[in-house]
Amino acid sequence: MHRTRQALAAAAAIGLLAATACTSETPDEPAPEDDQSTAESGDEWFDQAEYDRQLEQRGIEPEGDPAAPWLQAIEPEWVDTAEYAQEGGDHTVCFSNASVSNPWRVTGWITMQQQVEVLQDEGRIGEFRHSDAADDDDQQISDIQAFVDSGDCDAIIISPSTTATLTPAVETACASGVPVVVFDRGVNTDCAVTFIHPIGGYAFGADAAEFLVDELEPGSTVLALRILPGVDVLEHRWAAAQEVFADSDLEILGNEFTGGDAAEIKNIVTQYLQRGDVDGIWMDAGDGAVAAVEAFEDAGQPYPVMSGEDELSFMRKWDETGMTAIAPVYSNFQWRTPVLAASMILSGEEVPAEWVLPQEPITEAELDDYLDRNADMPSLHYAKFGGEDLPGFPDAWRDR
Amino acid sequence: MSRLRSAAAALAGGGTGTVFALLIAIFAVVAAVNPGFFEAPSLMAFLKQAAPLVILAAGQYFVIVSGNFDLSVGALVGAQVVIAARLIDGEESRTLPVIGLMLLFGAAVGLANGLITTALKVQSFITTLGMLLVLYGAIRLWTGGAPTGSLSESFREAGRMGIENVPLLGQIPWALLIMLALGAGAVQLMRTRFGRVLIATGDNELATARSGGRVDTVRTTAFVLSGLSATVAGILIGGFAGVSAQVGEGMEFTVITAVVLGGVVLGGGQGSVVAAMGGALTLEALFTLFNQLALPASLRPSVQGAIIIAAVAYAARQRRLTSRKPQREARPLTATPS
Amino acid sequence: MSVRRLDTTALIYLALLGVVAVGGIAVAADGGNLFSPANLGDMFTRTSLTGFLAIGMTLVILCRSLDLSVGYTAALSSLVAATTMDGQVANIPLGIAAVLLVSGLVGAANGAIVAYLGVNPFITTLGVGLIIKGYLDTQYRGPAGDVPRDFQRFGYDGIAHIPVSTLVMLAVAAAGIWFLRSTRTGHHMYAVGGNIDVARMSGIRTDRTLMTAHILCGMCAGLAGLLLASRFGTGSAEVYTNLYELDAIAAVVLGGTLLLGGRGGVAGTVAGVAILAVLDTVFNVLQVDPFAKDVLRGAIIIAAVAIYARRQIDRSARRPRFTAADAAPTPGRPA
Amino acid sequence: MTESTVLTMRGIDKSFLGVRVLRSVDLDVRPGEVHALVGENGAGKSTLMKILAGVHTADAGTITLGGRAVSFTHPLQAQHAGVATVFQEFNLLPDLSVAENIFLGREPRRRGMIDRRAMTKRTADLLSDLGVDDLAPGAKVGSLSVAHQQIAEIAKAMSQGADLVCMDEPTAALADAEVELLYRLVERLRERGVAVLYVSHRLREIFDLCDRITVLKDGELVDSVAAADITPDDLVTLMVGRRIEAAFPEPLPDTDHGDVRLEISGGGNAWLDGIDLTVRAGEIVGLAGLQGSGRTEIAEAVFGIAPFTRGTVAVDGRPVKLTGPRKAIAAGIAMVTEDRKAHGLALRQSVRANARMVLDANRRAHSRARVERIPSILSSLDLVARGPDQEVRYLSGGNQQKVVVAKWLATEPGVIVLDEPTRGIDVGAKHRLYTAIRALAAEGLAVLLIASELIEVIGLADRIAVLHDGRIAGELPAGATEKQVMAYATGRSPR
Repeated sequence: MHRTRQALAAAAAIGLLAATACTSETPDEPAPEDDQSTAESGDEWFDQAEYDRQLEQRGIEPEGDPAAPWLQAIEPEWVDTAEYAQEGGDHTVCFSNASVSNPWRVTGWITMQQQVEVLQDEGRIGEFRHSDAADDDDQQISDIQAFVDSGDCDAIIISPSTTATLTPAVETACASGVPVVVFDRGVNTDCAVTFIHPIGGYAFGADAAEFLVDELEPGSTVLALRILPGVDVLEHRWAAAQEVFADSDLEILGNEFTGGDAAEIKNIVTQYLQRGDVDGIWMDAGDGAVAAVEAFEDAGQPYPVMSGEDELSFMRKWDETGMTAIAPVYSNFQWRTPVLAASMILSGEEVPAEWVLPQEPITEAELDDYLDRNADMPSLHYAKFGGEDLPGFPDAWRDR
Repeated sequence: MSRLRSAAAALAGGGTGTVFALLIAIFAVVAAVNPGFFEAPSLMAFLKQAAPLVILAAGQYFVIVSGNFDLSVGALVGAQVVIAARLIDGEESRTLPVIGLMLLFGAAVGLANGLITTALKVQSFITTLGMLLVLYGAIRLWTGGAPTGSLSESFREAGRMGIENVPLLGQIPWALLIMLALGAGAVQLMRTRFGRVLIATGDNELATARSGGRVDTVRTTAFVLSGLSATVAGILIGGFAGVSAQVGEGMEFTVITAVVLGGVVLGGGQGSVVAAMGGALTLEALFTLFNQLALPASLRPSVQGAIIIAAVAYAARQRRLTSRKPQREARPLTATPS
Repeated sequence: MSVRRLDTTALIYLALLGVVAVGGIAVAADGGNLFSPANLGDMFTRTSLTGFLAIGMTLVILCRSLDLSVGYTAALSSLVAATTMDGQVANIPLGIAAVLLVSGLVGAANGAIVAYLGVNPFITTLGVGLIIKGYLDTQYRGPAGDVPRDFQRFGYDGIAHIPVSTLVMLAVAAAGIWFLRSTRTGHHMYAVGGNIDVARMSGIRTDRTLMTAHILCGMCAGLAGLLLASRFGTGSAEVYTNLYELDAIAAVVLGGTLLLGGRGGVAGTVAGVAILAVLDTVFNVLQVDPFAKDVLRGAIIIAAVAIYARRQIDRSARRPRFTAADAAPTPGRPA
Repeated sequence: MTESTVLTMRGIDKSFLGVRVLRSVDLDVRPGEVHALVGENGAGKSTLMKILAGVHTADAGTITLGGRAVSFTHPLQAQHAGVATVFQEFNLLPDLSVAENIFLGREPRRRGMIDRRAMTKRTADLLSDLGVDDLAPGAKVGSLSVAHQQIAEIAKAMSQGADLVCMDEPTAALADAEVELLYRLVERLRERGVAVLYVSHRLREIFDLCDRITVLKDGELVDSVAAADITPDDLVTLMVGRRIEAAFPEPLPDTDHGDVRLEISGGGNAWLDGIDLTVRAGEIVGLAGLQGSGRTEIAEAVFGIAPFTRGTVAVDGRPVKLTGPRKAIAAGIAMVTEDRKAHGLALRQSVRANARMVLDANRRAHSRARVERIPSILSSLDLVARGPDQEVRYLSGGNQQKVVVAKWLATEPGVIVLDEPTRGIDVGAKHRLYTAIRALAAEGLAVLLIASELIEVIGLADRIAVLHDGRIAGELPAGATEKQVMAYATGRSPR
């Protein structure tokens, strides 16, 4: 009796696994054998053409004033926005934010609010509404719909929480006739008047990987630390890195998901160090980079060659320790651009259809300069936030 | 003698035996994969990093054994680290006062959980779920979304440093010593009148009340202890790895899993604090094993889930059998001082 | 249904009215109108997703069980739907069928482990959730599959400001109410959650009842997955990060269903879902800081349950023999 | 037996833990007869009934129902065989309606759906059929009075189309007005040719209702007679019988009882009224009375569980407000509760843990010396266990009870309330407890003894207060006869 019940339970459990397994027979699934965590995901997220384009864009001199990188654009295709031009300056601009759930977004969000104040004082925009979806795609779809249905928005700015899933919502926003500005992550539609973003994830990942390849002896070992799977911007960085590492002589020890949790990062690095030498660390985002460095200190190992991000905690650590490192940048100043773009569109000025912002890593040479500029900023602040000239600086970013 | 027997009995039946067997099994595999793991430095590193979860497990044990849940510990750990960073803001001199403040805050959160649960008769699952949301939101409201400030070196000492150059062992982490101290404390506490009333409350609330037990008081105290353990865990984690926005996320589920893995029964009245801490250690060992085996990172949750269900199902079965199997020959109990 | 249960449900709808009223005033004070078609539509939309999950959750909670895996099941279902449909209108029925099958099986696994292996539901569903998570992280990286336009209408179209998804959700809710009221299995869930021994003594197959509850809960999560797929136009593994399961549980408890089982119902749950949705909309219209939202939600949930707890009836009511009135006058000092 | 019977039981034997509680008992119940099963508590009535209900299985003997030999291993089998039992603890779900409870698991269906209209209608019919007019099928059971809950229970039994309904102390929890209801119910059953096996202590009821009376004593059948052929007094004599002198320890010469330790004057609450009672040091006062007469309520009032709302209580001359167990314990009162599993023990904890529970829970009661005395207390009670670490759930009922007694003795109380201290424990353990109780009195404790087994009260008490319907009907000195006690308890004037 009892046994049969357990059998029954087991059967059900197996049934579950079987069923889930069979759903993976769909075409766009990778064959089971390449389920290696190292080989993982690269294939799916790698787009050769886009990769080449981004790497090329790194070399192109952007148009516009270098002092205001948030207004620069790489190879812009200017589009006429006369159709959206409106009289007066009392336009309501609505912003649907994916979330402010990590320091990078928090910093950017402050910058954006500061920029808005300026524009409002200049009388170029009126009310600024925003909604925050707390990383919930469905929530953000509702938020966007709410903006559209309210009919009060003269322009809608969207920072999608995920590329593919927000596409239909953005399309509805476009369909409503108001100008739509998309930034940070893209969507699978070009219906927006302008799509603002730095060069991109491939460039970020490649900057980091190339640096490691250049600085490390052939045969050195590299550990890749990633936040979580399935997020396109992050997957692109890793895909590019894999591409670069593939034709190098570096040995990739593994890639680990850390959730961006410092404790997890330190724990993982410590374990790898215990198993053998680690010469280089590649990270898909700077969160918790310091913890990785500390793991080496605590294990009494020499500092690795490292790629982090322009997060100050990491850059300060880098400065203290004098280690060999680079801070790839996913330009935080891009948070200024969308509101500026919106105000330009509403006054009929031309904007690039795809507004590609410069994205240059911070190297040893520029380190001190950026540290000085951000001397009294908190440690989870991003060096290239580009808000130094805004009236709120520095208090708005310092005393949140 | 009788204690020895009881220890044996405890290991034989229920989840307690299961968890230590599992721990040994896991360590065996780790040893096979990588004998180096058991050299002092890496073992110490393992224990250092496992300490916070073990301490959390001890705290959670008090709540669970008295028949409740505490889902708010993860958020509390995160909150404590952020509070520390913001208030200390790099000033060595502030370290101790702030730690004191954190302990007060942890106790206060526990007290709130306890009072809402006992006085307002809200199920602890809901109480602490609500507290989780409140803490998560409030702390970010306070810091504008991302942690600000920074920890002092002395604050980080506890979680990061240790007694250096010990023969054979190298570094003995403070975290390990704190863990052992608090663990011993927890075991002692369960031997006190409080501990006995606490577990009796989880077993039979009515009988305990009719014996004059302050049922609500001990349950509230359990929540306070859980809050304090979360504070200490926060101090150790913050010390171990510094501030990051994600500290503590999801820890509540990990720690409850650990405690249940230790054979502590949700619903109360059964299980030992040692086993609960053993469960935490086992879980950490499991994560280490995954890493040692270079198991695809994305696959690990599945294996973890399967192992936990299997272990708990096995323990549940064991319990059913022991409660069925005829008891050994009973004889008159001669006076043996306890 | 019995008088008392109607009481509770009525109370909850009163609470809903209260929230709507307060929200409306707050919004009006802010110069807006909570009852503008746009805002109403928004409110309704926000009920659908949590609604599906909460309806299923109600069934398992009535049986004194729990399901912490619904978020993962929904994510899995969205992918199953999108990858099966694969852009082909013809595949829509197949996709729906596949989703219901898979999600039902997940529920069956939960139910079997709880009912037959005697594992606590908290751990069971947490574990099954982890298993699915691992599968998703390994098999799907980010969005996959493609949902045909026609099916996206499910997530976007509306009839007179009421979204189709909400109508479907309400239909499912009605089905749930009917199921609990009019089928033996549904009715027996109250007995299983209320007192499993009495249920057994009455000849109820408690194991099967528990299984059914979990299977249906899984399928409701499947419906949630279909909704997600239709709104995303694709399947997304990421959604499990949103802790939908906790929202659902909160909604159920707000709806007056006892977390210890045996009392409550889907009608109340719908109100609970609505309360959360109204709050969301109000917070949005008022531009409440996202973190303040969490604080308020947490506080409101606790407060609501505390109020319900006040209304628990005393089970061991012994009929008094003497009231102070008919008591013989007692000489001496009162005690 | 030549005439037709619904039920025939032959040579039923049953033992628990080697103690024989039923010795080859025979029972015959005819269709449509109301058959009383009487005897003192412990005579075996309940066990016999539980065997019939499929809760216990007989060790030996045959059961024939409607001509078919049966043997039950599960209550459901008994139900299906047409035996419906109404136990004292109810089997109803408070959150469901009367109709839902009655048809639970057997809901009428139409096209696969529960047919609530039919369910309500059939419930209504059933109730009106039973002459119950004031019970709405839709009413939630949790909101009903005990009487109506009991009616619902009986209706549930009826709806199963039973031809034999067993009622265990059905009026125990009822007030007089409600008893009338029950009478009507039983009458209806009789009219419909349903046999009723009726267990009760209340002689009046038995003679009002029953056709035949079967008397059990010490697990044996004494006699089975037609109600018409016997007087109440003779029946009591039959129940009490010629006693094989039970080994009760000698009472102390009642001359030297000490000062008054417990004094209740004018005590009353929702269930009690005008209670005046004193217990002296070294004195054992027995509380006698039928189920629901207020015995347990007095104990609960004294221990602060359901406190007195009227009158005063003084311990050792000091007035005390007994608003809760902690207060009572602080005042030096101890209470061995009736239901030890629910109120007395933490079953999954060890003997040691349970024995020190009260000391652990009350700082003022706690002292190293007392804790160290526990093992000797346990061994003085001859506790039989694997060791101090054995979980109490594995102990026999008698030994569990010893643990409960021990945990209270550990507090060195001045007043001890014993509520059914020997319920469901074997004879050997009983005698240990008897001596223990005497010893306690000898040590100067005031003992308030509640026992439904008259023989215990009479054998142990120095003085007996007999309760009836919440009031003290009379006091009797030591050595009173059971007939005298029964007289007061059954609400008749003693002579």
